[in-house]
Amino acid sequence: MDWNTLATALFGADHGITQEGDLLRGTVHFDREPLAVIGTTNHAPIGVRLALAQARAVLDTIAQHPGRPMLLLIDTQGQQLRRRDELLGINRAMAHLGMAIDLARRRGHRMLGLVYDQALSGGFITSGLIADACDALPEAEIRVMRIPAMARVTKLPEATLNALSQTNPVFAPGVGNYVAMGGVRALWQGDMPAALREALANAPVDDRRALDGQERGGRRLSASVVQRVLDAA
Amino acid sequence: MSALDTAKVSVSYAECSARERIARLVDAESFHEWLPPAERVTSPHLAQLGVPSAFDDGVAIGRATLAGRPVFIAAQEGEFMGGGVGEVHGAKLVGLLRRALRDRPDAVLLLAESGGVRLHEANAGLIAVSEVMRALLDVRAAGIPVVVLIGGANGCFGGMGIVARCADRVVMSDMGRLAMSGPEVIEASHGVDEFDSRDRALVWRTTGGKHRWLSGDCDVLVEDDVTAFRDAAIAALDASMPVTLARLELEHALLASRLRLLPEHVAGDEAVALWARLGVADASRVAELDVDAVRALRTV
Amino acid sequence: MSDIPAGLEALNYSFAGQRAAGHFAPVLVGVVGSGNLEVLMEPAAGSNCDIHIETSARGFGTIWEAVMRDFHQRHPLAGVRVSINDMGATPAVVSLRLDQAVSELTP
Amino acid sequence: MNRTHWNTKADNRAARLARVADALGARQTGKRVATDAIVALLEAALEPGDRVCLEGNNQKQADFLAQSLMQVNPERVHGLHMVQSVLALPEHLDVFENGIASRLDFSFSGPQGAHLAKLVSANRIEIGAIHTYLELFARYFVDLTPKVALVAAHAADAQGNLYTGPNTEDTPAIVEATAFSGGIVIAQVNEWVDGTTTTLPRVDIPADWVDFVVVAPRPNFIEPLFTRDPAQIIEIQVLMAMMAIKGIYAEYGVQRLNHGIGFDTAAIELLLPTYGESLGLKGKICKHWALNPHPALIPAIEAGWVESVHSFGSELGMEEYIRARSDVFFTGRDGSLRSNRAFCQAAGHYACDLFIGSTLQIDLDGNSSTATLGRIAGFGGAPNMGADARGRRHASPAWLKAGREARAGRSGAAGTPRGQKLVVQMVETFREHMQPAFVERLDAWTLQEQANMAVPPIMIYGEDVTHILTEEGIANLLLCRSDAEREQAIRGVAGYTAVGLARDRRMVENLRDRGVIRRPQDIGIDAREATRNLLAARSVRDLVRASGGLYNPPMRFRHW
Repeated sequence: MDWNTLATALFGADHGITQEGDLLRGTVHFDREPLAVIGTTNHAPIGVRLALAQARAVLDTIAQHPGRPMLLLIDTQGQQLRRRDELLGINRAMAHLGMAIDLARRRGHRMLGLVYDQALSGGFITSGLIADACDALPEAEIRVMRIPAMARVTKLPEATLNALSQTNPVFAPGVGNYVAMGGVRALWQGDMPAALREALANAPVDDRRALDGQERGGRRLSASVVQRVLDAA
Repeated sequence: MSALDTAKVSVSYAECSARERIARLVDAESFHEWLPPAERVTSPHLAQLGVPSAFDDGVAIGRATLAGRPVFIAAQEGEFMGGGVGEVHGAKLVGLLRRALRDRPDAVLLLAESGGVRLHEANAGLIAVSEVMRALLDVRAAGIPVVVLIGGANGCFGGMGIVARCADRVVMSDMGRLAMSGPEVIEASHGVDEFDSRDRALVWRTTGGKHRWLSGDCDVLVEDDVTAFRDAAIAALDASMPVTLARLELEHALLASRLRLLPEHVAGDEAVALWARLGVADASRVAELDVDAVRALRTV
Repeated sequence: MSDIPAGLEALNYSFAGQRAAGHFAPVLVGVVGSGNLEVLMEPAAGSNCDIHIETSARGFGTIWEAVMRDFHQRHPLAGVRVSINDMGATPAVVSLRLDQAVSELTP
Repeated sequence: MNRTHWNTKADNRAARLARVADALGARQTGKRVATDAIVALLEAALEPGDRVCLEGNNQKQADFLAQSLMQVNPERVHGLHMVQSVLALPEHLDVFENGIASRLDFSFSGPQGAHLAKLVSANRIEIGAIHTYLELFARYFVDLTPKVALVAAHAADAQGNLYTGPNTEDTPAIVEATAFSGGIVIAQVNEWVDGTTTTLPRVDIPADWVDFVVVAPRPNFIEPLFTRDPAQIIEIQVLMAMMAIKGIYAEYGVQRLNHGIGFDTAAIELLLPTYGESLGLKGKICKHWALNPHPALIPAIEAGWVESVHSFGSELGMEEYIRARSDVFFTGRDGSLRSNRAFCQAAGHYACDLFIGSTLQIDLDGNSSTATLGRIAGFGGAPNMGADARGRRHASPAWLKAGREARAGRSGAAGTPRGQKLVVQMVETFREHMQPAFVERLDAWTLQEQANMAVPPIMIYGEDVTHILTEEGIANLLLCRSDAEREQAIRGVAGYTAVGLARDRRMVENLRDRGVIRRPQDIGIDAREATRNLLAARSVRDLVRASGGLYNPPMRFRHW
């Protein structure tokens, strides 16, 4: 979904979110409470610059508006694949964004991620995936790698991978797979404001994705392995 | 052959397996492993793809003592699936970190060697890495230092490259690499002119320990030597640095100024240009200098 | 790699042992990397040496059997369970890892 | 024959030079030809059907001249007979695709082997013969003399003197054969020195052997072929290296030797200052080498093991190290290495007591070959290194001992006392992906049928092989007295390959009792001691350190 369509559906036509390049930023009012919106569009590759821009917005909100909830709108083709970004420490910039979001949570900000278009691996691991919860629109696309590329890397036939992906959500692209594995908490369908309202009210503050994955049957081992480590003699 | 053994004072960290690294890093015989190989907590996903599993899913975790003090430790095995994080591998790391939050050791040591998410179980791996980040930041917030040590031949890439930068302290050897996307991935995506992955010197200038030291991306630069890593780990036992707004503002200023420091287009080598602009003396000679000499050049 | 069909091959061998290994802490040697393998040795009830192999290189059962037979001839252990995860190691590397594992057995 | 005119070659040469002068005009100054005039030069100097040596070495490539030859008009220049040692570049075969060349005599085709096989099966190329290096150089002076030589050097001066730099390689042999038989020598160089402000460091090829010099737009291509990263040496290779040192070098007292390229032999080089030292072998073995400047030899050189190294070619990154170790290497007055493939091949053949190298396949007769289906590769220098020198007359302890073992109990011609060169094939029983090194039938036989060759492309004949060394043991073929014994000796070290599994166990144990087959434990080696810790350098960086910073490895090997 186009970000503006989504924003209008959630916050009305005068939502006040602006786009600067690939960056989305603004303060909206939802149920008469202020809500900071930070995100990207145009399937933006997240490089050092864009990671820092998002971190700036998060840090500003922490400093100027203690406790204000933040909604992270996600549309990214993944991390910027450039040598220059690696040289400049793209991993550090990503970590910085993630730590800013994590700090906001610790200081009482409600942090929600929403994949409204597409999300690839490194592009959202330190935004949506590090928020209190990451939700998605049903038509969103989430993946680490497409199956043809995965076939090249794993040296396995595409047909084999396609067949396996029918029964195992663990490597095939698809928002449904992420829901089953607990990576995505819920899909927003129908009434968008109601979905946001539900998320603001119910998203957990602690990380229960492994438990969700176990309950939903998409990631059966993670929670039990964590527990085994906790219980090990 | 005893003459040989005594002559050989240094043991290469890069050459050691994950388990050898643990054994040599912590106090002798002090490592107690959780979910050891005999428990066969293995990946349920690899066999269907024709890949053999490893009895520890590529990571050994447990408790030990370091200079007599209790620590938790994890070591990724870079030779197994490139150290890639899968469902079980990731859950073992998360479990270790959660347990650290509960049991409060003096530090958590993460001997990272990983290409990031294990593509054979990519979705689970991606979520798992983000769970590791959150669990790590919980431990860090509790005042327990998390120390990441990087010196394996496979480097520390992808999600683990981000995890490393979430830690209280990063120790690297000059053989170590710390970055996000591997050079092969960038070359495949943007061509050999963007990143010639076979130019290993270029790869190291872009991602290697010396660069990370000069740019401040690692906190300690050591020789490729297990004892040097052990010493650095001991020195980090009290290095807790909880994340605060002030600290993140400093971090932001550093990263933003670095971004401004390097123009989009520079003549000559970009790494050398960046070092020079950081004020590193003799920037063009960094590649040939040894660790001691490079250690003295840091300006940040 | 493309000539190797997908899927693992599992192989099992059992030999009647002569030298009781007794109780020992499980031993792991080697790493599951290209051309390498890991060998896990554990104490087991009974007087056999039971060997379980999972390998990505299919179709080499005859060679594995000969390698294991020779190993058991060198070390006729009883009451031992040997588990192997293999990623195309040569017989020489397999034999070396097995011998390394035996040399680490400490009661 | 009533011959009255005896100087047709000189007349022909004069005619060619006149044609060139005509075609180039002002673009020629003395011997110097403008870079953009190179195609015109070639079209004027060459005649259809000429025998041409386009210098393609193991390392150094006359790449600019190769590219330029591709651009000549095939209507003027065609049907050339190429005589060159190595086909390394795509252009070396492209000239056959467009008809500029039609016939080929060569030694080694390396990376172009598959392309060559395709051209042969499509009848686009006629192969005269596949030679060893020395054999091809010899034929340059008999019946394959080049009419035109296209060679590469580092720099030239105004007179046309050439400085080749460390990679002299084939150039002297090629130029001598061409220049002294009425031929024409054209050189590409990287630099031009003016003789006053800049001069040649030394003269490798004198000016009056050279006709034309052209400055290439890019330095000639050189590949590092002999660098083996010690990080990739595995324990099994360490074990085999221990067996070579203790079970062969020490036994025979091998002082003068040649090593093939590979991780197995690199492991031997790296074990000399550690394992070799612990056996007290320093000064007793491995003093004189016919060898490219292997970086892996640095620790042994630094530990004082090595008295001399003469080289076929050079190796990138070793320049400063060689310069600083002129007692060991053959260097010019300028301090840089002087290599010479022809002389080093002769040295390896006649003056070395041992060759050790690897192969892809060995059969039950001990014949070995690197030939694989679908490729016509040739063997370069290996057959000269890996062959007994039947013309050798000087004695050495190693040579005599091998000869005694081979001849003991024999009579007549076979028992006539003489020595024998040690020729060792060192292979792991399985290569990567479980390819067996031992086979009932070499692929060479099938390749012979496919490519219609007179004889199968065997690299080293079983008759010349004295030892086969695998991780399972050493088979001393000198001690075998029948084909059956020889077969079982080979099966007895062939491990778990089908060939090895089909051994006659009783006969193999008998051979072991006689010392024909020796296991590691038979020579006092505990396989568990074979760890990488024995390597004097375990990484390229260790080599740099061992060299005191003088070794400057190519970028692709710098992991720091």
